Amino acid sequence: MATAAIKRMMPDDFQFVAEFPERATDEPALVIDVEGFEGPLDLLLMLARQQKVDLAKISIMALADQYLAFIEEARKLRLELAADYLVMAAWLAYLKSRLLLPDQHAPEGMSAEDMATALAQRLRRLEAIRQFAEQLLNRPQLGRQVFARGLPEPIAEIKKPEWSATLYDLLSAYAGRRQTQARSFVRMPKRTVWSLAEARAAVERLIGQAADWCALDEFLMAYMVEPSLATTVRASSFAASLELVREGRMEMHQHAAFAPLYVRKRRDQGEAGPGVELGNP
Amino acid sequence: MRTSVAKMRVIEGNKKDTEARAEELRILEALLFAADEPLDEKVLAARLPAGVDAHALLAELQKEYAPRGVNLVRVGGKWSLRTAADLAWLLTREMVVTRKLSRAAIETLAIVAYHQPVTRAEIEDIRGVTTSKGTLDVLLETGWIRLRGRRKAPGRPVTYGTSEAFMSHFGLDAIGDLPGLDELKGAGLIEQSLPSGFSMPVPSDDPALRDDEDPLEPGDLDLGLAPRADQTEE
Amino acid sequence: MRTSVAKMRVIEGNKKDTEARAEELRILEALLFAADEPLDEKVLAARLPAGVDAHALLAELQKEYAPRGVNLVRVGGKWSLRTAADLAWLLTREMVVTRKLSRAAIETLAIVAYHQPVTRAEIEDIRGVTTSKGTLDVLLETGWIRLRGRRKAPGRPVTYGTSEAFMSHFGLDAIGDLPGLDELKGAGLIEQSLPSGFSMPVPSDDPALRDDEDPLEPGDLDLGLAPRADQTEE
Repeated sequence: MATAAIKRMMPDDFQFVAEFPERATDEPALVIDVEGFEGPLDLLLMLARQQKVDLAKISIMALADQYLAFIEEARKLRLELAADYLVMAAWLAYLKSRLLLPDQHAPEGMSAEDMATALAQRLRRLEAIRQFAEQLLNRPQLGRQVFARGLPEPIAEIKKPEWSATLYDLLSAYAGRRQTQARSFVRMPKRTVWSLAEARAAVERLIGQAADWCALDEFLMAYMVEPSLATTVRASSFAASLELVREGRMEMHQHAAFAPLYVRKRRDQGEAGPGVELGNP
Repeated sequence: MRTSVAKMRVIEGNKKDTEARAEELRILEALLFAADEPLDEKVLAARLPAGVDAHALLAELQKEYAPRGVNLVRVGGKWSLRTAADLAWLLTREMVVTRKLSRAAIETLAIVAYHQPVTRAEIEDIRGVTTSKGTLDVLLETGWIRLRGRRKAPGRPVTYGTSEAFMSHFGLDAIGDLPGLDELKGAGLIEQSLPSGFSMPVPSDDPALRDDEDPLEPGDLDLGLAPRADQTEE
Repeated sequence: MRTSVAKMRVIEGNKKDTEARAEELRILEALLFAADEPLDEKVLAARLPAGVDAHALLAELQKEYAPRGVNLVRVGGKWSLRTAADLAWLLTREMVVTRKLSRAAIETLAIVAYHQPVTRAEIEDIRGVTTSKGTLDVLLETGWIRLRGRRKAPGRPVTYGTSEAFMSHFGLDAIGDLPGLDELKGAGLIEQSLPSGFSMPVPSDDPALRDDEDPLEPGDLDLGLAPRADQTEE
């Protein structure tokens, strides 16, 4: 009988009926799954729908009765009710009592009618939001009913360099480089060393043209225009001369220390001996 | 003679105009086809020759595409090409089965959409039931709702609102296009239980915070919006 | 009377055919648009009403899209909608990246400025280091130096000079405005104590070829100025 009472409260067109599985069981407590309701307001809304009137014109008194009856049934069935269902039941019992008694004085400032209206308003709001949630979900949704481009072509970023350099960068780089180069230039001497080979060639040329003794320095003058070259020209040609003398191809002569050196081609092959003569010829 | 030359010039001018128009439409078309998200009118205008009325051009393109299998729609104030809704039957076979949202989540989403900016307590007040943290998390995960700010009220609760992804997913151009919004407004059902000075009867997804909202603090976003580790694979 | 009814039937039939055709095209369009890979003719045919010649329909759709911003193309025997090739530029965004020239490049540039017309060997001689091909390429890319001609010398090396872009970038009115030795010394860029014999040329960028320069040959410019393939990555 209890089951019948609860079933009576849920008309066939109640849309959530489907959510309560029809279980082939004789356990009546499971016919209604209170968990199936989203809280006391949801339950109230379901009950209110049974009144089949505009929620604005709903009888809160009747609704309170139904809710309290429902809770009563549930208790008889020893269903575990969450605390908020009981809180709502207590509140509705209180509201009912105030609606029944003529409101002599409003202790909390809110009349019973106001409270009833507020509850009706809350129910309407929940009803509305549910209705529109459904409408929202019935809209064509992206990826369900409508589809975006399956093969989007992403925009490629092309990096275009913009070079930066200032005139200062330019000048300091140039000055710096030229300066370092100029320095390294001097240190890595353009030190034109007169190589022995050069000197020898020059001396050979000299004795080739000269018929008799001639002063080496005078001849070398031509190569010593650059003062910095004087030492290397003199040293190399002296070394080259010594070598030519040792080979017996030249004679050298100096009348005193630091006096000018004279050279000539060796004439007499027979006159062997030291090619360097000191003293006057 | 003179008139005919003038006439010819006009015709030539028109021809040039038509050609230019066609080229502009081609450009719009190419951009919209290539894009993987709805495009702003500004972004589109920037790619068109200077002085072209992008808005009028888009309207023309929209009209051209209206009878076709692909339509040009406005979502969240931006433009996007989408398959025609009536061809859903054709394409749903290919659709990726997305997780169905729970009733609680759908209701919560609707409340956020119609009542934004809204706090969790306000959502609970409307639903008459406590909202589990999980429900809001699931919605944040879909990317359809977002944390907006904090209500200037005791406890400084976080306010929720819908995102651009929400608009794009449900094909809404503006929040005012929500179904039944006018009905809700008319019935006075949209008002929130706000301090009287703050009553704002119309939902708004304007990113600008309302007077009764404070900005989020740096940590807030980490809590709610950061993708969870197990989500990146999806 | 009978004939007219028959005629009407034919017209209606045609109309129905046209409508059916349009619907088939819509279906193709939507399928191709939403697909995330090029589609096979077989796959497409399977989605069309039985008996429809998918191949002919595709050809028709291809023709329809041919003048538009998006074209229907065949890739690997399958069909796909793609942005028209001539609109590829739309799908690129140029980002200006400011880059600093390397020290080698700045030195080389300065040497070209002061010593132009100058060959690579001469630049190397002045810098005392080998100049990589890349350095000159970067400078050519900046547009600040240009190939002038070829030196009348063994190997006929290319001569480099500065361009107008160089002048405008560095705010020079004439190349002669580049500071000379005394000015550089005055600015503290060169120390007073320099080996004697240190000299700086008086720069000149007269476009007229010098006596020791030959004009460039047609191929020279291609070789030097075309951006190298591996360069865009830099």
